[in-house]
Amino acid sequence: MLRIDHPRTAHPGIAARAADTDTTGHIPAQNWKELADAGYGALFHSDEDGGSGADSDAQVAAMEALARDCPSTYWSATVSSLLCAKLIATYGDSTHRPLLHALISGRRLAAFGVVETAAGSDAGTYQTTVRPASPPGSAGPAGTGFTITGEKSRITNAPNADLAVVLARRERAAGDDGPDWCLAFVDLHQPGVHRYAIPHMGLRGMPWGGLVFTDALVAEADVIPVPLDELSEGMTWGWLLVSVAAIGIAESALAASVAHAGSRVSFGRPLAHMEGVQAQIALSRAEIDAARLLARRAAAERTAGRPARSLIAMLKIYATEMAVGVTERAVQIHGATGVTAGHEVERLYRDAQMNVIGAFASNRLRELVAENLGLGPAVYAPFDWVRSTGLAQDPVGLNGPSLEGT
Amino acid sequence: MLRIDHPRTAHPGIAARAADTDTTGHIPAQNWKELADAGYGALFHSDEDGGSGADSDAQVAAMEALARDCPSTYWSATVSSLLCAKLIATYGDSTHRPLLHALISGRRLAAFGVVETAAGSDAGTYQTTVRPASPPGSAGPAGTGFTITGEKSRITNAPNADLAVVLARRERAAGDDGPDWCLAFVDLHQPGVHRYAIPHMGLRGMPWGGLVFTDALVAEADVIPVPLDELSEGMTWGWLLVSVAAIGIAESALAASVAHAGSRVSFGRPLAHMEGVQAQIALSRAEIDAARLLARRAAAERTAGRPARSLIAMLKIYATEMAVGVTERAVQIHGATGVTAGHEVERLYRDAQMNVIGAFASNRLRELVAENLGLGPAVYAPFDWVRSTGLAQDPVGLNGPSLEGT
Amino acid sequence: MAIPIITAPTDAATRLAGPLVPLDLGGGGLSAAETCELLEAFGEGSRDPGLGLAAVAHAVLATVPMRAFGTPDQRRHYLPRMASGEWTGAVSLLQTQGASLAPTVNAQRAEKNWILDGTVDLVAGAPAAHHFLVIAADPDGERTAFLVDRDTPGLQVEPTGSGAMPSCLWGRLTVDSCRLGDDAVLGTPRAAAREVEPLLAALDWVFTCAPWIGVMRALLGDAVADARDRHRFGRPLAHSQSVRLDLADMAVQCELAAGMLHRAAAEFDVGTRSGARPSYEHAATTRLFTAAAVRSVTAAAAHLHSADGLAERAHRDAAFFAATGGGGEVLRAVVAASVLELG
Amino acid sequence: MAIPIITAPTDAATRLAGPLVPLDLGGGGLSAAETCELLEAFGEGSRDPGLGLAAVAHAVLATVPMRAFGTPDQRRHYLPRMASGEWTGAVSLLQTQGASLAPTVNAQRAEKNWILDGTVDLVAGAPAAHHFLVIAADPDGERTAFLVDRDTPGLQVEPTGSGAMPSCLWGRLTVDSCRLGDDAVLGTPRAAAREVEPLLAALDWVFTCAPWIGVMRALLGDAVADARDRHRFGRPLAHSQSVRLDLADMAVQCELAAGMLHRAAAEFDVGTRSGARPSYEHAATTRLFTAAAVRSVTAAAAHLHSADGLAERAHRDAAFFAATGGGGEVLRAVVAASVLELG
Repeated sequence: MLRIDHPRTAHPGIAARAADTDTTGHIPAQNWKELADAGYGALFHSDEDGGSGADSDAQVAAMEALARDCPSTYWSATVSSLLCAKLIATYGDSTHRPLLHALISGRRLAAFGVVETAAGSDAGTYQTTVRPASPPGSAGPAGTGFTITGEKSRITNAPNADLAVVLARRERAAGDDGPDWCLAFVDLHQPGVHRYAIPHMGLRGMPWGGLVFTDALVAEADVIPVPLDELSEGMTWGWLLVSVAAIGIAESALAASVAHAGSRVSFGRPLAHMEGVQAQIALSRAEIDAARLLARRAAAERTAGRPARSLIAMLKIYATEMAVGVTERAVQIHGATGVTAGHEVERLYRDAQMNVIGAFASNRLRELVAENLGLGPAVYAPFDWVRSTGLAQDPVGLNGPSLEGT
Repeated sequence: MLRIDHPRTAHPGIAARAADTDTTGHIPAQNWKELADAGYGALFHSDEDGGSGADSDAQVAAMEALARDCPSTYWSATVSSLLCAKLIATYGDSTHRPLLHALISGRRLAAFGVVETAAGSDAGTYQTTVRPASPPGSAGPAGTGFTITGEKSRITNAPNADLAVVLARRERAAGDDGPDWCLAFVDLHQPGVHRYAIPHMGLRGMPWGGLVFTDALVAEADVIPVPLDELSEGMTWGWLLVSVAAIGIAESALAASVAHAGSRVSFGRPLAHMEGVQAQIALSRAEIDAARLLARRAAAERTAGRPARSLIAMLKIYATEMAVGVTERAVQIHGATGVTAGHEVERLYRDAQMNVIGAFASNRLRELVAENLGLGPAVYAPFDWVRSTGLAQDPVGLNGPSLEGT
Repeated sequence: MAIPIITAPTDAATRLAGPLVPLDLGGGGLSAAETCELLEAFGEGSRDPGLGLAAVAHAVLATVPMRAFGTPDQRRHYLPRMASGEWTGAVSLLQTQGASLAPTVNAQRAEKNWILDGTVDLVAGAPAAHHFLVIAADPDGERTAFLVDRDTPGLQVEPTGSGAMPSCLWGRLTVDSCRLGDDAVLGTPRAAAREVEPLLAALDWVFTCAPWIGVMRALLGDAVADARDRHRFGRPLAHSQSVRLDLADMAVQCELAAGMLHRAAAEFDVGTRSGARPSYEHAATTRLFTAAAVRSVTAAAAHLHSADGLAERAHRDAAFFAATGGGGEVLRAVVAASVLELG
Repeated sequence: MAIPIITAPTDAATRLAGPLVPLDLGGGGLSAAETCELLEAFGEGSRDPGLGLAAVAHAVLATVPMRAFGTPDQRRHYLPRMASGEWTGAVSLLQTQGASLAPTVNAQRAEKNWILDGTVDLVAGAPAAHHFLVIAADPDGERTAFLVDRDTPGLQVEPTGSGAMPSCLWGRLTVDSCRLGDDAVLGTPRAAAREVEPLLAALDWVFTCAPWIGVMRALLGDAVADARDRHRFGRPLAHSQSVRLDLADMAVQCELAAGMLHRAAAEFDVGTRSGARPSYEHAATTRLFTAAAVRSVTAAAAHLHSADGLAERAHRDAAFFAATGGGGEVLRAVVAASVLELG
């Protein structure tokens, strides 16, 4: 019999510590050591970038396996060694090799600073700006570097990362007609950096919070002008990361449900013999498979360097909402056990919702898919078209206006 | 314009402390004082029972208003002053008048001890037993009272209640052909009682945990033989309680969504102008209304003493699952804000799931509704009917068995 | 329109033809709530969503605007014959949603007359109708409601087929330089947007749900009977937990939708007593919720093979029901407009 | 069965008639994966779920069991003519789900013959078929697969109407003391439960999804075109966010279902190379998922009025699709049996 099996646990130690990681809100050092020993980060990168060059199926399998073991650890590690490292590999140059290797090997941890406090994923509202450390023509020595000022919020790894890859505006000198935006690789161990943690419902072990830059220094080589459009292709690594997190969480929730259904006896029979439970399990099985198959296909396209933005957007929409449904079913199958703090399913239920919120929200991605279907870009108009139609007004009753107020 | 408005906040102080109540896992004393001052518990009881005899619409409105203000406080207070007090009013006698008044006025707090650790709502597995303090014929003075032994778990108010209404088996003397079951009103401030708390995902302010009775004493008048069947009608007060909690939670989540959508600007326009957000809000509005209308109808039937078991079961199924959907939409509308610990919507999302689990689970209730539709009682058979049909076997591939294993 | 209206005016036919016509005009004098119950029972008994819609189109959509906004002459002229079933009134389901769709009939003022030109499709009951309620737009976009008799010169009625609800006979109306006097105007000229249109929308949203409540109950009854009779895996379907859970959910949806309907219908009665207005939000949420309930109940029932094919027909008609009344897009926008205080 | 099979054997017809018949027997020699692509394209191009099902019934359900379990004589006799479109094979959709429904045809051993009695309904392609794949049960319940030619004495074929999928011609088969030799047995006698039945079930679950993938793509294409052309509230539908979100979800469902289908189909090919068996769990989850996807895509499309009525037909046929292949109850039980290691 042929079975392309879904990944089982790959890091038993990390899995065993997952509940504690959630409770304490802290990823144990031993987790990092085990990931480094396993060469987790290297899988995502080619030999020439210092990786081990796994194929895309193996990458997705490794990601899912870690997500199953501990979603918080997965998020933290993968944001750094996949998303941030890919951005550095793509936009950096040879001077960034040591940095890249440090992230891939897990010696250093990176955060990806995009979102600001004003309005989620709407770049138009972002204020963080990179400017020359000494403005050209000022008293100081020109051209020795840049400073960055602004606040990034709701950033994975912000509280403890060594480095941030930051999306920022560029203050351009006259005659500089390069892009309005840049990526800045910012050392977070310096005086101009303040950080804070934000407590969060799920993925509690994952460090999350804000970075406040006040004239923090950035070396000239670490400021890379990038058009915003182009960067959005790089962000699809993030969507893929989130999608696989959702799939791993859903698979863990299903595994727990199967185990519980097989052992829990109610009214004289194991839950597994109840069709209501079977229906929930069968549906979860089908939905997770559908998401995983799309994830493999999307990852293969993305890894091969083909445009996969719409496909990965579809994946992110489906996989994250699917996982919420699957964990919800798992809680129901577990009954009160499933809402007891410290139980795996209780944790997975909280974790699942984080993936829907993380990176671009579902409806933003649906808009992107719609545009790709040929519907043109989203066209906004103020919502003022209902009342003029004669709808949205209370009608008269049966006897008409004559009796009103009587 | 006619609007039968849904209840707004009734207890601003309790609402203002709701986030703290969740964080600390403790209901402030001030909440109890304000509820007592408002005469909350009295609403559910007739004048002759010491209540204020509100009509059923007013009862539901008061319940929902408190559930909107603080779901944890609502659960704790309503389990005691509605569910437990109704059981005492129904099954107790004049000697229990002081007890009833104490619960109604909020001077004492009660827990309803039903579920045991072995298997949720399957009474067949329950072990807790009431027996004569001194078996007839033994050395001690006969007939002076009873003892209770056993463990009840996942009980609201267990950690801090003054009194428990406990479902227990009766150890019957020869010749006693009364029911196998009884309700015992057990004073929890005595040496034979041990209690523990169980941390839980949502409704964190609600005390929840277990009661361990080891030959705890119960007065003779406080042990009331009751047939199990009959008791199930009493439990519908609990289902109603849970359903209204769900409706209040959903209404609060919708109110928060409407406020957020009106104020949050993304891509240059308030969220409220986005059709995707409008669709979620319209759907939530319709679903909450549907649940509330059914709740009012069911409560009117129940309060009038008419059989309403199937109707309340339908309500519990729908309202609790509806609230999970509504809070999920609220989290999505809020984005990252909605998963930040301490935010109202983050709390409501966790709270909503507790109602699905609380009291009878949804599928158990669906079985009850199905039976009421005329499908007969649930008939269990081991799940062994698939394989013999020729299904559930891996088929051969295109070339049939001839090439297998080559 | 068919059976309930066109048959000889028996008591039953009269009851269904004119429940909302006042007693002194020969009608049933029922309240809105009672009319809903009647329509629910008709849907359950007839097992035909199309006939139910036909009854609503005549007895509610064509009748109530005339009762509410008609002049005494209009009321005396039309309502008694509508109540007896002698005359049938018809309305287009494309004209019950205000101007959310662009108006397709133009009205021009010519001295003391109005000249109507245009076409209206999806007119429920058109082939057998005696008169039509038609909304037409001025050159400057203001809309007026007209009562157009079938024998008006320039009016053409053409029966149209329909994939869904075939027993509600459908037609297309063409008006070609159709000349009408002021006595054909229903309500205030150029004020349909605040008089007849909100009423028509709310009536459509609320009352078309009523026969469906009955149809859903019939589907549930069939499904219960079916589950007791049929076997799968050698066991009666009634022993199958998934069947039981599905039937329970069907029952829940029926109860919830009925509750929504009864609130919205009762507000039309409260209005008649207190002068307070029915809530358009409640009307729209009722339709939004009921359309979803109908979809889920018919989908659950669709794999059953009821004797007369009700499950198949209902599944087909449910899609039609969900798409009319403005469909989800209009209903969601209307509810959101109310809740968000925008729009 | 109609168009693709019954027309003169053009290239296209031949390709659709015998894609899975090996090249040396005159067929297309396609892999299972390639056949799925062909059927997807046929569904999208024909815009007709019924025709797609007709093609699957003949080219997959009637063909593959013969290819897999047929004797060399049976293969040489039937397959070349089936591949050319000269002969059509037919199968009842009530016999592709093992014995989850009680068998309706009995087989008695009489010396060297088998005597078949009984009736089978819902035979896809029956009116035009040359032969039938029929499963019959021994008195002791063991089941055997038979190839029954249309001209066999005692066999009667009666066309039956169908509300759904009308272009897949349907019929009822009655066998009355129908005498068959051992050469009519497909596979091992009394072993259908472990040979032909699991294969038929998996083929049904997987391959009937393929034309639907094409139909869903056609619906999506129509919906996109429609959103660009039509207006509501004076704005193009393509500007409506709810329309955009719905279309995005339709696209997502198409991609997901296609991914499920391609995995399950490919396993039939892996099997041909390595001897490994396709997974019944994957086959059942594919059908379970695709039926839900089809339901949601057709429901979303149902309020559109495509030129040829595809949206209406697809919505009607979707319910049929969801109810066959065992329907949700059988599929869920099968998947649960695998995942829970019970059943």
